[in-house]
Amino acid sequence: MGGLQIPLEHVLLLAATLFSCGLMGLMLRRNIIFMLMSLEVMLNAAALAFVAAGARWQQADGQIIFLLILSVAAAEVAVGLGLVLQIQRRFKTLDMDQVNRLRG
Amino acid sequence: MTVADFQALSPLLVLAGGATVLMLQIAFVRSVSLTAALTVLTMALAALSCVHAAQIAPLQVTPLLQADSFALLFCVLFCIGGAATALLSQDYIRHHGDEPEEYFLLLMLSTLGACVLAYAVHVASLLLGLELLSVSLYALIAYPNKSILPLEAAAKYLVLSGAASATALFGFALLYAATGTLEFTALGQQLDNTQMGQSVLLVGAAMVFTGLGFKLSLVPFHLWTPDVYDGAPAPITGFLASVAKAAVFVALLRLFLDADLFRYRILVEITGFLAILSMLAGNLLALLQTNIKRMLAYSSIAHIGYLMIIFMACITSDNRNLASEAAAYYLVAYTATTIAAFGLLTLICAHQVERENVELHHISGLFWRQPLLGGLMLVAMLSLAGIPLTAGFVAKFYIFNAAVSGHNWVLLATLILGSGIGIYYYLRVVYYMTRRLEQHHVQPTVVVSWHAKALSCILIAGILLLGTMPQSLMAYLRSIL
Amino acid sequence: MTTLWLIPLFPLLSATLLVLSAGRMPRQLAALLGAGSVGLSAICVALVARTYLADGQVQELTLWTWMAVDNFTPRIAFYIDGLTVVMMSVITGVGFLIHLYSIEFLWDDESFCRYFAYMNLFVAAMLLLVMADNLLLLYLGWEGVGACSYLLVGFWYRDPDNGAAARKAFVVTRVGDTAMFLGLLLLYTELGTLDIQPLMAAANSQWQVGDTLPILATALLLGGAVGKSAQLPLHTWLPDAMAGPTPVSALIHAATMVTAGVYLIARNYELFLLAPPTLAAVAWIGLATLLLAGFTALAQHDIKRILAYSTISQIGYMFLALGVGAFASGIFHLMTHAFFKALLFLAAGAVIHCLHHEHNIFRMGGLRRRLPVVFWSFLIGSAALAALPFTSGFYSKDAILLSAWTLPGIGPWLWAGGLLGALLTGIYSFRLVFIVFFGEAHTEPDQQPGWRMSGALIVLCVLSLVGGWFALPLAGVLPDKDHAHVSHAVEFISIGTPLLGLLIAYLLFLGRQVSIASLAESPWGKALQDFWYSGWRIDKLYDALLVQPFKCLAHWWRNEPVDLFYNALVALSRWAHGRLITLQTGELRWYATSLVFGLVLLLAIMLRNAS
Amino acid sequence: MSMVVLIGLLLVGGIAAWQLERIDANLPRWVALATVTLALLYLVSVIAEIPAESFKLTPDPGDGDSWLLHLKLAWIPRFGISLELAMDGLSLLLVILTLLLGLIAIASSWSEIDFKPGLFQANLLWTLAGVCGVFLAMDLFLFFTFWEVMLIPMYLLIAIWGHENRSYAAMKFFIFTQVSGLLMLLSIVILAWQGVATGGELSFSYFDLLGLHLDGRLAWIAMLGFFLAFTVKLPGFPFHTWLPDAHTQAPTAGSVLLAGILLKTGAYGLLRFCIPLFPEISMQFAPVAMGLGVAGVIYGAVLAFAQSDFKRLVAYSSVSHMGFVLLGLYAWNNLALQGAIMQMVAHGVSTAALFMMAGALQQRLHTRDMTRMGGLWQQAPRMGACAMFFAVASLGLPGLGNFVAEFLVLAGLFAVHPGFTAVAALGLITAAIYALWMMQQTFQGAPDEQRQMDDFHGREMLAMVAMILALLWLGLYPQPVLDLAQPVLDGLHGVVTPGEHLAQTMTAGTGQ
Repeated sequence: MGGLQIPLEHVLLLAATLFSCGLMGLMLRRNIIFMLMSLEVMLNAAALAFVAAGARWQQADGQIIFLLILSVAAAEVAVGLGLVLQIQRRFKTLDMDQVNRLRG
Repeated sequence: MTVADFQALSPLLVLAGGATVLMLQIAFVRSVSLTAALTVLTMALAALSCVHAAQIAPLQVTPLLQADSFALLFCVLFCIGGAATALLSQDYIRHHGDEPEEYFLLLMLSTLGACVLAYAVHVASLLLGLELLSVSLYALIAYPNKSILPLEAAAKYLVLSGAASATALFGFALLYAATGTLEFTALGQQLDNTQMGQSVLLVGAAMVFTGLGFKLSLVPFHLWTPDVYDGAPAPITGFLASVAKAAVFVALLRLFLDADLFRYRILVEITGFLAILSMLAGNLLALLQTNIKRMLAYSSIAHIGYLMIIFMACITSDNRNLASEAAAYYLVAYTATTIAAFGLLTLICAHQVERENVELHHISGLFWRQPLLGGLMLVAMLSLAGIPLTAGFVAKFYIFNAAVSGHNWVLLATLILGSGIGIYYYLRVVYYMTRRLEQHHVQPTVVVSWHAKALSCILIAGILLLGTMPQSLMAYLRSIL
Repeated sequence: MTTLWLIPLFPLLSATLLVLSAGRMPRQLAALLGAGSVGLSAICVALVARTYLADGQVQELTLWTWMAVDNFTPRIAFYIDGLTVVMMSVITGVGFLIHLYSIEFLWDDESFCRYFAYMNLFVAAMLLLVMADNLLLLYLGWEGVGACSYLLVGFWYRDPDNGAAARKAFVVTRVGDTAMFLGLLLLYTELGTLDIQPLMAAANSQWQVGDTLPILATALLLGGAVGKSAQLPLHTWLPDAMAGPTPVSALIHAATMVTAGVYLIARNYELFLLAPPTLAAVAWIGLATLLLAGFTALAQHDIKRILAYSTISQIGYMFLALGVGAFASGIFHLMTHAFFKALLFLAAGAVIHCLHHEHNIFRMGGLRRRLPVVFWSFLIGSAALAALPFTSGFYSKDAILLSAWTLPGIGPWLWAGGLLGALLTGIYSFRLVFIVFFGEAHTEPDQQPGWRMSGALIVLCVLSLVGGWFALPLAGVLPDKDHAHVSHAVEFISIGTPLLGLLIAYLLFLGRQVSIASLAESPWGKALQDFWYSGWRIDKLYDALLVQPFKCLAHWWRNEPVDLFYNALVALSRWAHGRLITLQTGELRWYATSLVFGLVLLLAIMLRNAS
Repeated sequence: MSMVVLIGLLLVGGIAAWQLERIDANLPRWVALATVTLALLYLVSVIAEIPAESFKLTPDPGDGDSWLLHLKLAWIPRFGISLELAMDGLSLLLVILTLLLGLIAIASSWSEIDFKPGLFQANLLWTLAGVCGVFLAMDLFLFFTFWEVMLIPMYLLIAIWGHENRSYAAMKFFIFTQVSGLLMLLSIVILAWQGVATGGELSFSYFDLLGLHLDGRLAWIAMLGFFLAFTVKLPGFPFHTWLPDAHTQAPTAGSVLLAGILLKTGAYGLLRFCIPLFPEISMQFAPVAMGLGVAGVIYGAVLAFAQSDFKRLVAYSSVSHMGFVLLGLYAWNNLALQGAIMQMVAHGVSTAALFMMAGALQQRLHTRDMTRMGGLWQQAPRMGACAMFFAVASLGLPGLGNFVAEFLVLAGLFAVHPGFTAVAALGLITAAIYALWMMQQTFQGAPDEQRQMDDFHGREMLAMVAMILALLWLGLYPQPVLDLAQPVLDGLHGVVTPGEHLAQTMTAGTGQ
C-alpha cells in the first residue's frame, strides 16, 4: 500500500458531508434536474463510504458494491431523465413545486 | 455452480429467461395478448419451478442468495401476484398506454427483483433486488401517457425512493465499515466485537431503517405513499402495495432473523414504535378519504403497521416461529386482498381513459350493477377490516396470537384501536356500493372481460378459502419455519 | 269445592269473548254476556258462601303451580275463608248491579263491547285478588285491577285529560305497588314463602312483636295499601280518576278496588300485629286522610269529585279501624260503604245521565220532584254515608269510633278526630243533597232513568238501609275490638255528631239562616275555600317536587348525554385526521425533508437510548 | 351433525332466497318462510329423538359429552381450533326463540320490502344462522366467528333497507360491536395462551378452557374483554348508545331480530362464557356490573319517556329491560338467573311485537314521530288493543312473561343486594310512565278525522296473536322454560361461587 494512509474516519466524514449536501440539495432545489443530481451525489457518497470501508478491511466487496451502485445510479438517471423530458413536455416546467397535482 | 445451485435458483432463472424471451418477442411481434400470455405463463412456470427448487432447499448459492422454503414461498406468492397483476393490466394498459408490450416486460423484471429480495442474504443481493424492483416500478408508474398524474407520481417516487436507497446504502456502508462483512449472518455475529464506536453502528442502523422504512411506507416515512398510489395506474398500485412491500418486508425480516438483531432491544423497540405510529396515523389518515386509491394507500400504511408487530413478538426466541408464520400468513392474505381491491379499481378504470381516480360516489350502487365486482370489493373490504371468514381475519388472528404469546400489550391495544377506526372507512365503501341507485344518477357501464371475471372469482374464492380453510397453508407454514 | 275456579272464570271468559269479537258483537248479546257472566259468578259465590256459612270450613283449591324455582313455588290457588266470602259477595253482588246499570248508562256509546270487556276483566282480576292463596297471585290481581282501572278511567280516550287522569291513577298507585313489591321480596327472602297462611305462621314463629323486619315488611305492604286505597300521601289520583264513566267510579273507585288496601291489611293482620308502629301509622294515616278529604269535599263543585273525596275519607275510617285493631269493623265498614257509595255514585250517574253530562252541582238543583227515584236513592245513600242512625253506615262507623275510643293511650284522640270527620261527613253529604235536589232548578232533565238503572238503585237502597244488620262471618277469621263497655255518653256523642252535621248543612245550604255566600266572599273564607278546593295544594306540591323535575331530567337527557363521550371520540379522530392530512402537501421537497426528519427522529431515539 | 345441518339449512336457504329472486320477486319470502319452518321442524325432530330424561340431567359444564348434543370436528389443528358445537337446555331454548322470532321477522317484513327482496331475506336468514351458531358454538374461535358473522348481514339489513339516517346508524352499530368484539378476541387469545402457559395444549375449546386459572391483572383484562363485548351487545349502560340509532333506522324485520335475539346473544355470552370462565374475578366485579345494570334500568326508562320517536322509545325500553338481565346474571343465584333467562325470552317476544307495531305504523303513516299520531284507536282498534297489551306487558303486568322475569330477578337480587333491588324497582314505576305515555301519544287522544289508516290484516294479526299467547303462557305457566334451563344452571353453580359468598371471596382475594 504505501503512500499516504487516509484514516477511515476522514473518508466517512467526507462521505457523510457529501451525503448531506445531496440531501440539502434534495430539500432545497426545486428543479427536478438538480434534484436528480443531488440524488446522484447521495448515491455516490454511499458508494464512497463503501470503498473506504472495503479498503479498511482489505476486501474487494466495497469496490464491487461501488460498481453496483454506479450501475444502479445510471439506471435511475436513465429513467429519471426520461421523466424529465416528459415533465417538461406535459407540465411546461421543471419546477417540482409546480408539479403538485397529487396531494391530500 | 452445480446443478443443484441452478435448481435452487430456477425461479429466478425462469423469470430472467422469460424476460429475455419477452424482449425478443416484442422485437419481432407486437401483440399485447401474446405478451400478456407469455408473461402469465412465465410467472406460472416460475411459481412451479419453486416446487422443483423446494426439493433441495435449503441451499445457499454463493454468499448472496439463500434458497430456502421461506424464500421459495414468497417467490410463489410474488409470481402469483405478478401474474394476477398482468392479467388485470391487459385491458387497462391497452387503453391507457401507447405501446403496452414493454409494460409486461417491466412487470416481469419487477417481479424478478421481488424474488431476488426474497432470496437475499447479502447486502449486494438486497441492493440488486431492491433496485431492480424499484427502477422497473418507476417506469411502470409512469407508463400510462394519457394522463399527467402518473408522471408526477413516478417523478416523486423516483426521487424519494432513490434518496431512500441511498440512505439505506449509506447505512449499510457504515455497518460494513464497522464489521467488515456484508453477509447478514456474519454481520450479526460481528456486531458485538466491532472496534468502531457504537454510535457508528447506531447511525448505520438508523439509516438502514430509514431506507427500508421508506420502502415499506412506515410512518413517518409515509408521505409519498398516497400520492404515488394515487397517480400510478391501478394494477401497478396493487403490485406496489402488495408484492413490492411484501418483498421489502421479507428482506427486512430475513435481515433481523439472520443477523439475530432481536438481541438489540432498541432496534426491536424502534420497529414497535414505528408500528404504533403507522397503525394510528395510517388509519386516521384514511378516515375521511373519498378517493378510494388514496384511502387504500393510507390503509396499506396501517396494515404494514399491523405487520410490524411481528418484530416485537419475535423478541422471545421461542415465539419466533409463530411470529414468522404469522408474518408469512399475513403477507399471503394481504397480497391476495390488496390485489383484489386494486383489481376492482383497475376493472372500473380500464375502459375510461379520462378517469384518473376513483371516488366513493363512482362505485355507488356497484353491488347492484355488477354483482361480481361488488362481491369482490365486499370480500376485499371485509378482509381488510379483518372480519371472520376472510383471509384478513385469520391473518389478524395470527398476529393476535403471536403478540399475546409475546406479551406485546401496547401494540395489541393500538391494533384494536386502529382496527376500530379502520372499520369506518372500509364499511363506508361497502355502504356506497350497496346504495340504492337513483334514476338521475347514471353510472358509466363497466365492461368486464371473461378473464377478469375468472380472476375475480378466483380471488373471492381464495380470500374466503384462506379465511375458512386455513389449515393446510398453516400446516405448510409450520413445516417450513 | 271444585266450582271455585268458575267464579273468576265467568267474567274472564266473557271478557275474552268480548275482546275477540272486536266490537262487532250486537249490543244485546254483549250486555247479556257482560252482566250475565258477573251474575253467574254471583250465583257461584252465593253457593260458596252458603257452604261456608253452613260449616265454617276454609275451602282451598290449587289449579296449578305457577312457577317453581328452588323453594319458590307460588301456586295459582284459592283460599276461601270468611273474609274472602264477604269480599267476593260484595264484588259480584254490587258488581252485578253496576253491570246491570251500565247497560243502560252506556247503551249509546260506540265502544259498548270494549266497556264490558274491561269491566269483566276487572271483576275477574278483583276476584283473583281476594281469592288468592298467596301474595304473588294477590299481586297479580292487584296489578290487574290497576290496569283495568287505567283502561276504564281512560275509556273515553279522545279527551287527553281522561288519558292523563288514567295515567296518573296508574302511576301513583304503581308507586305504592312498587313498595308492596319490595315488601313481597323481603317477606320471601326472610320467610321463604309467599303463601299467606304459612307465611303468617312463619312470621309468628320467627319474629317477635316489634322486631325491625316485620315493621319494615308491613311498612312496605302499607305502601301498597296506601296507593291502592288512595290514602295520604298517595290519594291524589282518585279525584282525577272520576274522568271515567260513572258506573266505573261506582264499581272500582268506590266499592271494590280502592278498598283492596284495606283487604290487604286485614288479610295479613297477623303480620301487622307483629308491628305495632306500622299499625299506629295505619291509624294515623287513616285519620289524617279522613279529615283532609272531608275538608276538601266541602269545597268541591263537581258532584263526582265530592263523592271521590268522600270515598277517600271513608276509606280513612277503614284504615282507622284497622289501625286500632278493629279489623272486622274495618271490613264491615268496607261492605256497607260499598253499598251506599255505589248507590251514591250510581245515583249521581243517573243525575249526570239525565242532565246531559252536567257535573257541576251549582247548575243542578230542584231535582227532587223531577227525578224522584234518584232523589230517594241519593237521600238514603247520603244518610248512610253520614251515618244517620239505623242506616248501614251508622252501625259500621259507630263500631269504628267506639273501637278507637277503647284503644288505650292515643285512642281518644283518634276517636275525637273521627268524630270531627263524622261531622264533616254530615255537612258535605247533605250539602250535596240540598244543593242538587232542593232549591231552584238550573237544568232540566231530558230523560228518566230506565228500569235497569232504577232497579239497581232500588236494590242498593235496600242494601244501604239494611246492610248494617248483616252478620259477617268474620268471627275467628279477623280479630275485633270489644266495645260493649263503652259509656253511653260516648255512644250518644257518636250518634249525635252526624245529626249535628246535617243541621249545619241545613242551616248553611238550605235554611238561608247564615249566608254561605258572605262567608265564602271574606278574604279568609276565600283563601280557605281555594285551599280546600285544590285538595290542600298537594297536587301542586307533587307536581313541583316530582313531576316537573322528572320531566326536566328527561328533557335534559333527551339527546343522550352518554353519546357526548362517543361523539368526542369521533371529533378527536376527525381532528387528528385533519392535522395529519395537512402534512400531505404534495410537495416533493417537503417529502424529502420529512425523510430527514424521520431519520433524525430515529437517530435521536437510538442515541438517547444508547447513552 | 344435526346442529351443522340446522345452521347449514339456514345458510343454504338464504342463498336460495337470494337467487330465486330472479324468477319471481315474491318467491324469496316464501323460501325464507319455508326455510325457517323447516329448520324449526327439523329441530323438533332432533329434540324428539333425545330421550326425555336427558333434559332433566345436569350437564357438566366442563364436559360436552354430558350435554344434549355434542359435536367436535377438527378444523384448524395449528391452533387447536375445532368445529365444536354443543347444545344444552339453555342453547335449545334460545335457538327455539331465535327460529320463532325469525318467523315473526319474516312475517313483519312480508310486504315492506320492494328493493331486492331476495337479498333481504337472505340476510335475514344468514343473521339467524349466525345467531344459532353463537348459541351453539363451544369453541371460542368458532363462537367469535359466528359472533362477527351475524353482524355483517345485520349491518347490510340496516345499511341497505334502513330509513333516512341508516348510514350513521349502521356504522355506529358495527363499530361498537366490532371494537368490543376485538377486545373479546384478545381475551379469547389470552385465555388460550394461558392454557399453554399452565402446561396444556393450545386449545380454544370452552371445555378445555373452563376452570383455567389466570392470575391477577391478566385475568381482569381477559374478563373485561368478554364483559365489554357482551355488555355492548346487551346493551348495558353506558355502551348502549348504538342501540336507539340502530333500531330506529333498521327495517322492521331488522329491529325485530335485533331486539328479539341479537341482544340476547350478549346475555347468553355473559352467562355462558364471561362469568363461568372467570368465576372469582366476575364475582368481585359483580357490584360494578350490577351498578351498571341498575343505571341501565333507570336511565333507559327515563330516556324512553323523553323520546318522541316510537322506535327510539321502544329501543330505550330495551336498554331498561336488559338492565334487569345484567342484574340477574351478576346476582348469580338460581332465582335471579332463572329470572334473567325468562327476561331474555319474554323481552324477546314483547319487544319484537312492539317493533312490529312500530313498523306497521310507519308503513301506514310514513312516520315514527308520535307527536304526529294520536287517537289511532279509532281507525285501528285491533292495533290499539295489541299495542295496549304489549305496552302493559313491557311495564311488567303480572300474568305476562316480563313480570315473572322481573320478579325472579329482583327476588334473587334482593337476597344479595337489597339496595340495588330497591333502586331497580323504581324502574317498575318509570316503565309505567313511558309505556302509558307511549299509548297516550299514539292510540289515545283526539283522532285526526282526515286520516285513513288500515287496521291489522290477518297475517299481522296472526303474528300478534301468537306473541300474545306466548307472553300469556310465559306469564302464567313458565315452568317448561324454567325446567329446561334449570339443569344448566345447576351445572354452572358448580363452577361459580354464588353471590352470597361475595364478601368471602373478596377478602380471600385481597388476602393473597
